[in-house]
Order: sequence, then C-alpha cells, then structure tokens
Amino acid sequence: MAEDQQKISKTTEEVDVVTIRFAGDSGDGMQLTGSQFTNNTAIVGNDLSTFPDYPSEIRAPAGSLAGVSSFQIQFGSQNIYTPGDTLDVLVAMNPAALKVHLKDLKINGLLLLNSVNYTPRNYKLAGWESNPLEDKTLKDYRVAEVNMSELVANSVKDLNLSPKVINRSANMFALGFLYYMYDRNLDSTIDFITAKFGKYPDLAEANRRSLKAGYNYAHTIKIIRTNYRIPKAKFKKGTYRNIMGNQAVSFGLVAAARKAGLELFYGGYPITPASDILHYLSGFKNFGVKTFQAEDEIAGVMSTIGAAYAGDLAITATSGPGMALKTEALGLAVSVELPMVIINVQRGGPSTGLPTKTEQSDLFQAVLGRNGEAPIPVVAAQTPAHCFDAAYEACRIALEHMIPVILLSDGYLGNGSEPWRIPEYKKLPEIKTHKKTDPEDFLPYRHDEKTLARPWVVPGTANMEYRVGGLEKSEGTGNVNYTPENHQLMTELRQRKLDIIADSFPPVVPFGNSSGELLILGWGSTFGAIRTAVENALAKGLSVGHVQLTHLNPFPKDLGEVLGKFKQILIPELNMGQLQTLIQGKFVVKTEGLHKMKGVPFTQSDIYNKMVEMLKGLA
Amino acid sequence: MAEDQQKISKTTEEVDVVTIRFAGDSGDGMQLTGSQFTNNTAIVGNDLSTFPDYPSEIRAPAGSLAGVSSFQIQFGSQNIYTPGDTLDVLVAMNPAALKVHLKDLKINGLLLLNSVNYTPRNYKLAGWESNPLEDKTLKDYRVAEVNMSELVANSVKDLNLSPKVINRSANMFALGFLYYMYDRNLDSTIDFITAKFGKYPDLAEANRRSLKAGYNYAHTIKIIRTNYRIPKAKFKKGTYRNIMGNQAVSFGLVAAARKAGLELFYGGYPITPASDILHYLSGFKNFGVKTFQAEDEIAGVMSTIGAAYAGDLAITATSGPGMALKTEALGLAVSVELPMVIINVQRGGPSTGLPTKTEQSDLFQAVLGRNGEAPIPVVAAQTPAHCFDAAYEACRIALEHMIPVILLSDGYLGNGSEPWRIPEYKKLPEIKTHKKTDPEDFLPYRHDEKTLARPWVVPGTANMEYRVGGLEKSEGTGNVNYTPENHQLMTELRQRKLDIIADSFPPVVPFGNSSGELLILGWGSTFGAIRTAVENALAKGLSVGHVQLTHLNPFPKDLGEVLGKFKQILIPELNMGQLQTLIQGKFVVKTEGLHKMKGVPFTQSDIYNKMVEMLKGLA
Amino acid sequence: MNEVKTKPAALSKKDFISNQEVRWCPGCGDYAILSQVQKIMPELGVPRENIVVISGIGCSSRFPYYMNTYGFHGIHGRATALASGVKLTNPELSVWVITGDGDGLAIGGNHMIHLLRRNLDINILLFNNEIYGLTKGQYSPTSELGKVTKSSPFGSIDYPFNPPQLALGAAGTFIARGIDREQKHLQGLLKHAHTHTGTAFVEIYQNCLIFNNGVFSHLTEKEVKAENVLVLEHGKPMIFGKNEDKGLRLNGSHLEVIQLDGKTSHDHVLIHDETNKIQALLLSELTYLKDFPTPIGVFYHQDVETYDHMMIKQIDYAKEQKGEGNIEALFHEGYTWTV
Amino acid sequence: MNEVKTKPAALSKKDFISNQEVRWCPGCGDYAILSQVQKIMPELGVPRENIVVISGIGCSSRFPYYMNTYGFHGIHGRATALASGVKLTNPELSVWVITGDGDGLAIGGNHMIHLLRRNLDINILLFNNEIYGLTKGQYSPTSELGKVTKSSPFGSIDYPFNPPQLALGAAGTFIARGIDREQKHLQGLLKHAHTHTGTAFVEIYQNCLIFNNGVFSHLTEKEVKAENVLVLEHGKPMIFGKNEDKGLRLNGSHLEVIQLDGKTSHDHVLIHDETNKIQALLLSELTYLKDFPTPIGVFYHQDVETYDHMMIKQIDYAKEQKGEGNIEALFHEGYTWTV
Ligand SMILES: Cc1ncc(C[n+]2csc(CCOP(=O)(O)OP(=O)(O)O)c2C)c(N)n1
Ligand SMILES: Cc1ncc(C[n+]2csc(CCOP(=O)(O)OP(=O)(O)O)c2C)c(N)n1
Ligand code: SF4
Ligand code: SF4
Ligand SMILES: [Mg+2]
Ligand SMILES: [Mg+2]
Repeated sequence: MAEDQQKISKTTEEVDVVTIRFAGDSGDGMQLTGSQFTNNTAIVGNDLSTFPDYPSEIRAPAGSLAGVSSFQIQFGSQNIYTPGDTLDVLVAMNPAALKVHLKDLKINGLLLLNSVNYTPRNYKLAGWESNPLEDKTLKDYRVAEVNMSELVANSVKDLNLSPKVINRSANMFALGFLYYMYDRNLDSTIDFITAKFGKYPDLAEANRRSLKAGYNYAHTIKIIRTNYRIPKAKFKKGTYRNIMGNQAVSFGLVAAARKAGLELFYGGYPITPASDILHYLSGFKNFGVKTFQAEDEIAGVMSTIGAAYAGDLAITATSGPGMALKTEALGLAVSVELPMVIINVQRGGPSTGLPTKTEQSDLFQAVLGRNGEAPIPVVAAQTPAHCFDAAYEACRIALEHMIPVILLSDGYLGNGSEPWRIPEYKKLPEIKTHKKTDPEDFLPYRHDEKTLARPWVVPGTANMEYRVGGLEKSEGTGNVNYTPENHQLMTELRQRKLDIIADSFPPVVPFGNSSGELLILGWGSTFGAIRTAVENALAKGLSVGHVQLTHLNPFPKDLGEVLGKFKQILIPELNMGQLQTLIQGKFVVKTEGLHKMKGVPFTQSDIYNKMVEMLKGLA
Repeated sequence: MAEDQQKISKTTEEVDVVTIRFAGDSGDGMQLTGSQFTNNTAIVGNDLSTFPDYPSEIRAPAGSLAGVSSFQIQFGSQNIYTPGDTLDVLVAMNPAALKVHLKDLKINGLLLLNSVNYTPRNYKLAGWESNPLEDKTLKDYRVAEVNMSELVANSVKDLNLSPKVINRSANMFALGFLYYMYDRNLDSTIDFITAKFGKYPDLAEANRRSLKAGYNYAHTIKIIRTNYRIPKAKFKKGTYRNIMGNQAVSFGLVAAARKAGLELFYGGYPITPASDILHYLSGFKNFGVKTFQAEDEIAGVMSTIGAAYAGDLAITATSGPGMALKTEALGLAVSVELPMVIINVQRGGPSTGLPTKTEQSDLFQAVLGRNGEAPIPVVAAQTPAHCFDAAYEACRIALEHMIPVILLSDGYLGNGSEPWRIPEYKKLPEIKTHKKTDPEDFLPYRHDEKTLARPWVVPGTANMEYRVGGLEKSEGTGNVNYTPENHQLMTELRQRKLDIIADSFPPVVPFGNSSGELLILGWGSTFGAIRTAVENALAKGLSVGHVQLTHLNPFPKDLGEVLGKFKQILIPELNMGQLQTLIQGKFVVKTEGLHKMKGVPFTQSDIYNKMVEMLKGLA
Repeated sequence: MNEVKTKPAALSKKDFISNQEVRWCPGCGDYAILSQVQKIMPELGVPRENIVVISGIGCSSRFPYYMNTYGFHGIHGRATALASGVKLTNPELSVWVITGDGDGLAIGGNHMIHLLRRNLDINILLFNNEIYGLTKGQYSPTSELGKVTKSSPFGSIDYPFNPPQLALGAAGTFIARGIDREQKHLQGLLKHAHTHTGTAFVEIYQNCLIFNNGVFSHLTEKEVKAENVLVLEHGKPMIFGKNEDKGLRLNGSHLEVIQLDGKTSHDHVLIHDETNKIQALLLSELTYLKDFPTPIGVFYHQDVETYDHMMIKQIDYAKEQKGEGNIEALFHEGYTWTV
Repeated sequence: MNEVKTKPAALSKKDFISNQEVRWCPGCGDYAILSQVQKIMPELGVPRENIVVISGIGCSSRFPYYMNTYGFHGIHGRATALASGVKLTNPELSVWVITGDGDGLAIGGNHMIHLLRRNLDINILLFNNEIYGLTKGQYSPTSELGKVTKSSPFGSIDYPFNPPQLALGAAGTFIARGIDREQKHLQGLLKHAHTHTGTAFVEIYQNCLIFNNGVFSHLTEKEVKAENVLVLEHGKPMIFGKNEDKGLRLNGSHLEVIQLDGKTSHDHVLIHDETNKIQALLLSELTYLKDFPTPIGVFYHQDVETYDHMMIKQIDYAKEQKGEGNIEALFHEGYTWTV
C-alpha cells in the first residue's frame, strides 16, 4: 500500500454491515474499548451484536498468546443476529493479538496496529518468526501501522504522566481512530471518561486527548480515504437500550418476582461466566432482593430450596461444574415440588474445561442428568436480549406449576450484548402463584387438576403446618409412602406435570418455509448464526425452514408434526449432538448433526455451508 | 380345610420349582431365616435365587406395615433366574406381614402363621378390620395357624428364658417347619446356631430346640400331608457357592487388582444399598486392600482419583444420591484419563426416594449426566453372580483404556443371591496396565494407537514428573491448551476412545430366535424375569429373541444390525424408558417400552403378558 | 370460613406432637430428646406456625415428621444450608436444625461451620451417638479411635472431632452440650439456645441402642455419672463429684482437677463465665481428656449481630438511599433510545 | 536405555522450576511463595520424583504447573481429598496441597477439617488473600465484615473465619502462619511443616494486587510491621515492637500486651511453647483482635501417629494374622459344593 503517494481526499460512503474486532493484551483495555464502541453504536441507531473473549487468567503474561483479550462487534442497518464471521477491521494492539486473530480478517480488510509493540522480543513471544510488519504477512490487507503510544505521548507532554499510564490510554487512540472511520460523535465516550476518572483529572485528560488524537490521526492519514456511514437500522417501534445477557437475566428475575408479588432470593457461589448475575442482583437490594453468597454450589441451591419453601421466588445460578454439584439437590427440589429457577450459564467442558469459552454441552445434564426419574423443565435463551424473556418464562413455569425449572444460557449470551426493546412492565404477562392460607380441606400434596401444582403453603401460615421431604410420599397427604402403587402413581404424576406444561407453549411456526427440503432445528445461542444463514439461503431461493427451540423439556407438542414436514433435518449444536439424540430418542426421526467443539460460536457460514452441502444436487 | 378329619398319612412328592417367602416384623429375624434356608437349599443342590426386602427404618414400630421385613427364595431343579412371582408358601409371622404379602400367595398355597401375634391390637395396627384368621380372608389358602411362641416356650421350659428371647426364636420354628416340608437336613443350621450363639449356650439351645420343634410339628400336623423333594439342578460342572451381588462385586474387584498386579484402593461413603461393598472390602486388609471411609461421596471419589493417579486400582461405590454428588469429579476423571471404577448400586428415586427398594432409574445419569462432553463407559450387572464378571470387566476396560468406568448394579442384585460357579483365578482373563517407567520419549498425553490409552506414570517414577488437571490440554504434552482446534481434537479423541472400547465386546447373539417377530432387549437386573418369560414363550412356540445388554456405553457395534432383524422390539425397564430413549436416539428405530416404577423387580408374567399382547393376532 | 376467630388457647406439649408414628427403635435416645423439644416449645412464646424444624438424613433426621410444626426432611448433610434459606426468606421464623454426627459433621461439616461463622439466628441440635445409625452402624467422625464397626473390622484409624471445639474454632457464638437422659437439663439448654440471637450449637449425647449401646453410660449411669460429668452454670464454680468434692482450677494455661477437702479452698475453683471464649476453649479440651470430667451445659455464649439482621438492615438502608426499587427505572437506566 | 546410571547430582532450585510460563498478575504475592517453595525443595532430601503438588482451583491453585515435580490441578475445593488418595496409595510420597481461602475454606472447608482431624502426613499451604482472585474479586470466608466487593456492593455481612483457630478446632496437629513477603521466615515454616509427621496447616498471607491490594500492608510495610507482627519462636519469649519493647503476658485466661520498659520485667512475658495446645488456642484469638499483634510462625505442633501409618500397620497386622490374602481361598470360603 505504501507505494501510493497521491494526495488524500476523503469521501463518505454508505455501507450496511460492518464487523470490527478489538484485540490486544489483557492489560490493553480491549473490553472497555469494545463496550464504548458498542454504546456509541447504539446511539447512532444501528442494530448490533457483540462478543467479548478473554483469557481465564486474571493477567496472563504480557505479550503472550494466552494473554490476548478481544471484543468483537457487528453492527448495521439490517437485523444483526451475530457478532459477525469475518472482520472488516481488526485492531491488533500487539503481535500476539495479530497472531491469534489475523486469520479472521477479510482480504483487503483494515488492520490497525500499535507499532510500538512490534519489537523483536514481542513478536517472537507471539510466535512470529520475523516481524510481521516487515515480511509479507500483511500483504493482503490494508495496514494502518501507527505508533499510538508515541502519538499519545506527544499529545499529553504537558501532563507529566508515566509511560505506563500513556501506554494504557493507547486504547482510546484506537477508539478515536474508529470513531472517525465510522463518522461518530465522541461525546458519549468523553462523558464516560470524565465520569470514570473523575478523581484523577490528569488521567481523564490523557484519555480524552488520546481519543481525540486517534480521531484526528485517522482524518489525516492517506490509508483512510473514505469514512463510512451506516444508516439507522429499522427497529420495531419502542425504546431501546443495549443489554448483556447476564444483565437481562437479572432484569427478568426481578420483573417476574415483582409481577408475582414475591420477594426475590438468590443463593449461589461465584463461577465464570455466571458470577455477573450475582453481581447484578447484589446491587438490587432496594428491590428487596436478598443475595446469599454461599460457601459452595450445594449450599447455594439448598438455600434456594429453603427460600422456595419459605415463600420467595428463589433462584440460583452457576456454570457446568457448579451445576454438577447441584445435581443431588435438584432431585430434592423435584420431590418436594417447589418453584425455583436454576440457571446454568454454560461454558466449555468437561470438568474445569475452558472456563471462559462458550459451549452448549450441558443439555443432557439439564434434561437427564439426575438419579431417579426426576423430570425438570428446561428453558433456553437465544440471544442476550432474549435472556430477559427466557428468565421470565422460567419463573412463570416454576410458579404456575410448582416445579423447579432450569434455564440454560451460555458464556456467549451471558457476556454478549445487543439492543433490547424495553418492555412495559405492566404489559408483561401476569404470573399467578399457588400460595394458600385457608386451612379448610388443606392437603399439602393435593394437586391442582389443571396445572398439577400442589398448594404453596409457607411457614408462618397458621393451622396449616405440614412436613415435607425427599422420601417418596402419598398423593394428597404427602406422608411418607413406599408402597408399590403409590410410587408408580407419583412417578407418573411428576412426568405428567411436564406434559401439561407444554400446553402453554405457543405453536411451533418455522421461519422461512414451513415445509420442504430442509429444516434447521436449533436451540439456545446458535439462534443468530442459524437465522443469518437461513436468511441467506432463503434469499438464494433454497427451500429451508428454521425452528429455534426455547423449550427443551418438555418439547412443544406440535414439534413432531413440524419435523415430519421436512425431508431433511439439520441440528447444529456447540456439542457432539445432544439435542439430536433427544430428538431422535423422542420422535424416532433421522436427523443430521453439525457439531462444533471449539469454544467459539458458529459462524453463519458454518451453517450455510452445511445447508448447501445437504441440499446439493437439488435445484 | 378344617373340616377334613381323616387320619394323616404322609407321602413325599417330587416337584420342580418352589417359591417361598418369609415375612414378619423387622425384629422377627426374617433375613436370617431366609439366608439359612438359602444355604441349606444350596447344599441339597438346587438352583436358587433370593430377594430380601426390608424397611428403611432400623426398627420400624413393632407390628406396623412399615416394619415388615421379608425374604423370598425360588429354588428348583431347573435353571432359576428370579426369586419367583407367586408364592407356594408364605410365612407370615404377624398380621402386618400377612397384610402386605397375602396377595402374592397362590390359591391353595400354604400359609404358615404365628397365631400368637394375631391379637386385636396387632391386626388393627396392620389395617385388618377383623381378625383375618377368623373371617373369610384366608378361605382360599391352606392355613397352618400355629402358636409358635407357645410351642417354643414349652420346649425350653427348663432353660428359664425371658418371653422376649423365646419369641425371638420363633423364626427357627418356622424354619424347622419348612425344612420338614422340603425334606431337609437340619445340620447346616444347627452348626450355624452353635457358632453364632457360642458365647450364650442357653440361647443356642433355645434356637436349636425351636428349630427341631418346628420340624417335628410339621411332621405331626394333618395339613402337611405331603412333603416335597426337589431333584438336584443340573449345574454346569464346577464348584459352586452361594453369593450375594455386593459380595460378588467385591470379589471381582480384588481378583482384577491381583490380576493386574495392582493394589486395591477403595474410597467411599456409606449408603444403602451399596455399603456392603465397603464392609466386605474393609475385611480384606490381608489382601492389601485399602479402604478409606471418606467424609462424603465427593471426598470418596476424589480420593479415588488420587489413588488412580498414584497407581492403585481405584474404586468407589455408592447409590443414586451419592452418585449425583460425584458428578463433578467424574468430569475430572474423564479429563485426566485415569483408570477407576465407580459403582452405583441403584435404588428408588428421585432424591432420597425409596432407599431400600430397587430401581434402574440411574441409567441416564450414568451415560449422560455430566457437564460438558464427558463420555464414560457403562457396564451393568445382570444377576448376583454376574456382579463378579461385570466388576471384573469394568476393571479391565478401565485399566486397558485408561478411563473411568461406571458399573451399574441395583438393590435387587446387591442384596440378592444365587449359586456362583467359582472361577479358577488363573483362568480369569489377563489384564494389562499402561504403567510406564521409561522416560525415553515420554509424553503424558500421547495416546496409544490401539487402545487410545495414555501412559500411566505414577508419582515416584524418576525423571517422568508431569502435571495434569481438569483444564483442556494438548494431545501429547498435556499442557493447558484452549485453542479451538485442540479442543475439537481432544473432544473427538475422548469420544473415539469409547468407540474403540466396543471393539473388544463379544458379538450380540440373541437367546432364542435370532430374528423374527419380537426382540426383548433388556439390561441389568431384569435378566432373570426376561429370560424366564422368554423361555416360556419359546416353549409356546412364539418367535422371540432376547438380548440382555452388559455394555450400555458404548453399545456393542453389531447391536443395530440385530435390532434390524426383528419386527418389534420390547424394552422392559424399572424406569420410565431410559434405555429406550438411548436406543431410539442412537439407532432411530421404534421400540416399545414396559415400565415398572414400584420399587420391586419385574415378575416373569409382567414380561410374558406384554409379549403376548404385542404378538396377539399373530399365529 | 366467615366464623369469628377467637384468640387461640395457650399451647401444650401435645400440640407439638404430629400424627405420624414415631419410627425409632424402642429405647433409642431420640425419643427422650423429642419429648423435651415438644415440652419446651409451648414455653417459647412463638406461635406454632412460626416454628420450622429442618433436618438432613439419618435416624435423628426423621425428627421433623414427629413435630406438629412446619418441617423439612432434607438431604444428607444439607439441613444447615436449607435452614439458612428459610431463615433469610422469613427472619420471623424460629428455625431448628436437627442433625446427627454423620449428617452434621461428616457430609455436612462445611455447611455447619459456615452457618456458625455467619451467625444466622438458627438453633442446631446435633444428636451425637458416635455412629451412623440409619446405615446400620459404620463409625462416624465422632467415633473413638480403634472402634470396631461394620466398616472398620480391624478398628477405626480416624481421630474423632471434638464438636464443641470445632464449633468454637468456626467462630460459633453459642456452644453447648446436653445428654439425652438429662431431661431437665436439656430443657434448660433448649430454651437458652432459643433466646440466643445467633446460631446456637447444641451437641446432645444420644444413645444408639442398636449399634453403639452404652458409649455414654459413664455419663448417664446413676452410680458413676456424678464423678464424670461437670455441669457448667454461668457464674457458678466448676464443681463436680458425688459429694461435690472436686473442682477445676486454672494452672497457668491449663486446667486441673483439685480435691475439695479441707485443705484446698473453694476459692481456687474456676467460676464459669459463658461469655469468656478462652475459657470455653479450655473447657472444650476436656472432651476427650482422661482424668477430667466431661462438661455439659453452655460452654460459650455471646450475642453479636446476626447475619439475618444485617441483611434486613442492608436492604432497608438501600431502600432509604436509593428509594424502593422501580422496575421501569431499572430497565431505563443508562443510555436508551426511542424509535 | 542400557546406559550406566550414575548417582544424580544434588538438586538445586532450578530443578524445581517447570517449563510452563507463570501466569499470575505481575506483582502477585504468589510469585514470592512459589520461589520459596522451589528454594527449599532441594533441601528436604526427598527425591524429586517423590514430590507431588496438588491443588484445587483459584489463582493460587495454578501452582502445580510451575513446579517441576509431579502435580495435579484438581477441581475446586477438593485438593485435600485428592491428596488423601495419593498419600494412602503411596505413603512414601511427600504430598503438598496448595489452596486458597476460597478453595480451602469456602467450598473445600469440609475436606480441610477432615484431613486435619485424620492427620495424614500431608502439607497444606493455604494462600490467604482474603478474596476470590480467579473469579475476579468476590469476598471470601476470610474477608473482613463490611468489605465492599463485586458481590457485596453494600459491604459483606459475613463474619470471617479465623483460619488457625478453625484448624485447631478441627484437631490439627501442626498450625502455622507465614507472610508472602517474609521470605526467610516462610522458608523456615515450610521446612518445619515438611518434617512434621501429620497434617501441617500453613496459612500464608498473600497479597492480591488486583482485587485486594494492601490488606496485609500493616504486616508487611517496613515502617509499621514490627509493631504489628509477633514472630513466634519455640522456647522464646513473645516479644515484638520496633524496639522489642512489647511483650505478651497471660492474665488469668487472657493475653495482654505489656510494655517492656524498666518497670515491667521480661520475666512476665509468655514463653512460646509450640506443643501447648491451650496456648495455641489463646494465640489464635489474636488474629482479629484490635490492639494485639498478629502472630506468625508455628502456633502448634504435636507429632502423633498418622492415619497413613496406622493404615499400613493395620494391613501388615491383617497379613500377619490371616496370612497374605489368597484369592482362591477367598472364593471358596464358606459352604461350597461341586458338581
Ligand atoms: C448423599 C447421601 N449419602 C449417604 C447417605 C446414607 N446415609 C444416610 S444417614 C447416614 C449417616 C447417618 O448418621 P448420623 O447423621 O450420625 O445419624 P444417625 O442415624 O446416627 O442418627 C448416611 C451415611 C444418604 N442418604 N445420602
Ligand atoms: C465447582 C466450582 N465452583 C466455582 C468455581 C469458580 N471458582 C474458581 S476459583 C474460585 C475462588 C478462588 O478463590 P481462592 O480459592 O481464594 O483463590 P485465589 O484465586 O484467591 O488464589 C471460584 C469461586 C469453580 N471453578 N468450580
Ligand atoms: S439405629 Fe440407633 S439411633 Fe437409629 S433409631 Fe435405632 S437406636 Fe436410634
Ligand atoms: S488476581 Fe490477585 S491473586 Fe490472582 S494472580 Fe492476580 S494478583 Fe494474584
Ligand atoms: Mg449418628
Ligand atoms: Mg483467595
């Protein structure tokens, strides 16, 4: 690129969709940079989707591959369902970030580099044999090689800051650079800086200047000939905000509790990537939310069962290994028929696995992973914003049927974000509980005919004292009962309750074609990649439909019928075929699986290519 | 019956099969009585199968329904696969025992009662409205109503024993009575009494006299016109002993350890009905067996993983709720690829459930109940004696493939007994371990091509120090590695190991027909009931076959082919259809389930009737 | 349903007896404890509906079924965690945990020490029979070294816990010990535990007739118990012996037994001070010391603010500071835009 | 492979450094501890292959990866149980458990106290930074009341554990405390822990630069530490202060600080006796007491027979009594019949 010596004249171009990734060392502030860019993108009215990806070490060794932290955003004027496959822009603050991420940059994509970090020591540490800035590594890309640190240093000379502080604000330079490229206003970030560094005016000033320096620099250099404007997306009418999945879950829980007239109790133990739910809820004390940071996951779920028994909307959240520890208690929760929601923000397994990476491999565990016949409804969230609805739905099922419910999210949803159309609280569906205070005819295990709920009588209610426990018990009285017929009856009753729950599900209506060659059946966070791929396929005239399941147990009653309308069924999952086994086991229908076990979400092209392969030979 | 006043003349008759149940209060010694009868039956050379059933309370209130304890035995001259469906003889020491068990007695069956216990207080406590000895309740049975306590008291008048002691030896009276009926020799029990009460000669004498009193009494009363002789069963050549399932497991473990040249380590926490494995093994100290009674199941399995790491054949055993607690650690065991066996002696669930009752409802948990993709081989025992083979096979797989293996037994197998053809130790299959002490080319995660085992290098081995853990790791070095491609590779490798394990399984050869109308596919302890039913069906000329799976994960490679050879497939299980779901999920073949959730095993007629129903309309 | 409600009559013991058949072995020490609990309940001044009895699994843990109050028979070892959730949901409730030496100290040891540390206002009754009863007789974490049981045919090689010392080490604020057969004394302890604000840990020696008969007979048999039991009473000297002729004295940092004959004066005898943690630690050392009596009564008692109280305070404070939570406002926090 | 083996050269620190990159935050206290452990290892006289380092999950628990010994990075809270299995399988091994205040005292509290009670010959190093580091900064069971963290924005309402006291209460036989920055002192502790037969519990105050920076600065900063730290040495008087002008004295059952000026003689100062459990309990009370120094060093140390040793003895005894187990004989025990 360097051979071009012509005078720079800038123009503005309109584009529809852009994908950017910020990547650097853990200490480079890439997560913060990404979320600033995200907020700013929301402000200009684009649809967006984000994906943060960071190492499991708190601070991995500076400059190492393991220490690379990244944040990706796709934004545009159309519906955006995923953070994007390939990159229009890659910011690589050091050689390690370049090494890990370069493969995803489009040919001719823009590469923004902080050249000061491309020292021999650093590029060797990152596994480059020679300096990638100097060999042919980058020949297919447009490279903006900028000594950001030096430029920032120049701009803050008068402030007498340490080199460390200066280096740390290079991220703002990169941000400013991109703000110029996408024709943005700096105000939101300037406000943020001012608020964040309020107590340290010098730091605040350095960050502001760095941001502006980046903006101005981009304006002046020749490699940026064009800046881009992305038209506002056509959102459904409403008020929007950006929201992260774990945050949306927390909001959904608080809203459901309020709607049901209950207080919210949360008992849990920190674990990545679920801890943020605890963090959010512990800030909601003025909503009467009680958060109990237990000594482990077992105490977390047991305190949750206690809270459910005593009358709160009771919640616990965890991730895979913690979910495993709750297994025994979930059997108790089933047996005592109390309402509660158990949240699993899935991560890569088995065992400690890949703690900060995403995966969908806990589905079997959620649906089948208990001793005895212990059916539990399972609800899965599909996008960060959908986490709100899924959490609300999980609470509804739990309270209306007096049953524990598992909510599956994952690291990708929990930490990802997207615009959320803020619902009107008063329009949220009503939630009725089975609380009962009238002793007449009271039997603790008499089941409501319609919902199969038992009455929810909480300690403190006069003249209704009763005992409950994990031994098999009589329908009606709830007294311990081991007789053969009663056990058969109770086992069937617990199963039947699941069947009844499915009565309240909306009909399954495939997106795209509702019958034809190929149905893509997904669940959870694969929604975005599948939907994007299906839209592409439909645009190409392929005969495909898409169903994304929110309810994994029980399945919707009409699902079997829908499956029967397609010649082929593809089930893409971030596991080795768990939904596939469940679907085949239940409906005895042959399906095809697409399995990805890489700690990262599907790209739309993963799905699209597989669809094309399955449909090849067809018109 | 009482109207018959003719003179008694006794004859001996030959019969093929007899089923007897001893039932009484927990304090009545029915388990001991049953096991004495069992030993004696073994001595006369009959085949046999037993089923003890006792309350979960240590001592439920005397005379209550909950306090009834029973012991059933079927014995005969043919192959005996189950403890029997309906009873030829019921011993009912009190009205509660009669209430619980009468329904299983054949019309015209013999009922032996200790009449002293049939007081108004007692029969009311048992839920009889009037005295069953006096109303029409027993009109269809042959009733031997005997005041055993009085007769015993008479026979020991000179010993000056308390009424309590006398009452406690009434069980020996009943036993003596049955010994007469089945033409037995008393010696084995007399020897037993002498050994057991050695320190208390009066007690010993009372029991001996009681036994003889019962024998003589049966000889004199008119209701016993005939006594029965059951010809010796035709056993395969060999030396036999009677064995209980938990005992057979313990033997299998000790034998496998010896064969592999290893010491045996057991880490576990007591739980019904698995505790006996701990009890047996803790007595085997002179075999070098180390038993560690941990503070809970988690410590049990973690110490087991530690022992496997350090080079022992490492074992833990538990039941459903304890298995649930081990879930997280099993993921670690998968990740670190160490050999060990985890035994689940299943009981009724969910939760605490029915602690002393049997069930097969932990299959899902064994095969699928973990976070992440964590495949574990699962082996199931089929009969008490087969527990030996299954335990040995589990150890073999674990050691040959460096993998944790789950062994499923259940309460029915664990406490049940049958004759065991004692194997010659030296003819047991060889077991080779992957221990390695040569540092040359050593890589802790380099997998053997044939078995996919990694080398088993134990601490204490010089110059091979290595680190291992539950994070995802590189093939070869075993160093922590989160890269996408490596995770995919390792996930597939762990799955592929399962596939390879199936290479060593014997071909699936159905019993009966190997193709045709109906295949009965079972697993675990349903073996006996299914086999008996299938033999009956074959005798009736029905076109049926029977496959009983020992390997539940992976399935045998030729199973799909066998399934394809039958028009219908019936899968009977003591759960709600777990194997059925797994089979359908894997082979996409429609099956029919037969589910029993009553805390008791299938009877052969449960199965037989279902087969007939499925085949009705067919010749 | 529209009847006029009259003030309920005062409750009596029988109001606390449930309709469920008691299923312990005849002669089990659990009966006596159940009876004392049922006896003191009416005297606590707590409405029956506000009493919740929570247990794990074990013979002792069947207790809730026999109480005509709210009750929860949980899973093994988790009663303390279950109870924490109940208490935090409704701090008005009087919560009683029933547990065993296996349930509370083996599998449930962690939740036990964490509850003690947090100091929720919950009463724990630990039935210590030094054996696993329900699973038919394996040694427990309080069984003595060398004990022969089903799972230790050659004798156990586990050193036992010293429960009051463990509870003190876990920062417990009320530590006491009773004996199943000392019924009056036990009643006093139970009432004291109830009035304590914070977690009350009451170890109760309980005889398991079937699997561990007589382990406490030196503390319960008429002839010998006075020589072996030291009854702790706040403000009273530590005297024991059939003739009240022995006392405990502090010598440096150790306790010693002194003979209270003419020569040694009562003045040297240590006065029990429930609020003195160091003294409580000293007394806890006696549990397994030969040549010393076994203390029963309240070892330690200190009222400090409870976790449940702090939780309420914090919620009230947050509401005061931020105003009662408003859902709409929460949803709209931060940057929003309208289309 | 057929080379002649020569006696290996004496080991040095670098032999204990693995080839894995250390991944703690720059400046984390864990570095200093790692360095001390690597330093003392060659001095233990244990062949490198006999050393096993076992951890749970947490920042501190990455420790085994950095040691060129056998190592096992377990799951959260279970290192002590894992280590027990390793030790019992091969009692020749020198087993070191590395754990954190979350790993060892929150989720792992139960296995911790049970290991202490059983007294297996295992060394536990508990890195106490009073925070959950790896999960990015929630309060832990050793965080002080009122601490503001990610999960306690209004301040924690949990009372903390006092780790040495908890360990003493759990019948631990070696209880000590060190500080990451007191490197020489720490080396001494580590070697002492190694020579102890039985479970050694060493709490190490460790600074988490990122989430809890400076919690121990009063014990580590040059200017103030002498006033705040009491270094315990067996047989030496308990003296502290920049000018060694303060001492601890026993007053009744309490400790008090005395000023060692001309008036009060050194004679009143308590002499540290590692083998005195009561004194150890007294010292453990100082952990959170205002106006008292924080003790470091060995609180308590008593060699009693280890669990692993008793297990071997029992197996030997059984073999002696019954003869080495014979499988065929076992199979044929009891009644058999031949067809
Ligand atoms: C998870 C689990 N593990 C083990 C058991 C089996 N179990 C039930 S009670 C018990 C111990 C009982 O001892 P303790 O708590 O002392 O009560 P006790 O019966 O002596 O009153 C055990 C091991 C269980 N029910 N659940
Ligand atoms: C079963 C399980 N629960 C929770 C976690 C998450 N987790 C990992 S480390 C940790 C706490 C770490 O604190 P600490 O032990 O004090 O170690 P530090 O990081 O401070 O050294 C937690 C909660 C986990 N990995 N596994
Ligand atoms: S086994 Fe022991 S503790 Fe259990 S009920 Fe019987 S006597 Fe009581
Ligand atoms: S987060 Fe804290 S404890 Fe963890 S490595 Fe960083 S400084 Fe150390
Ligand atoms: Mg007990
Ligand atoms: Mg910590």
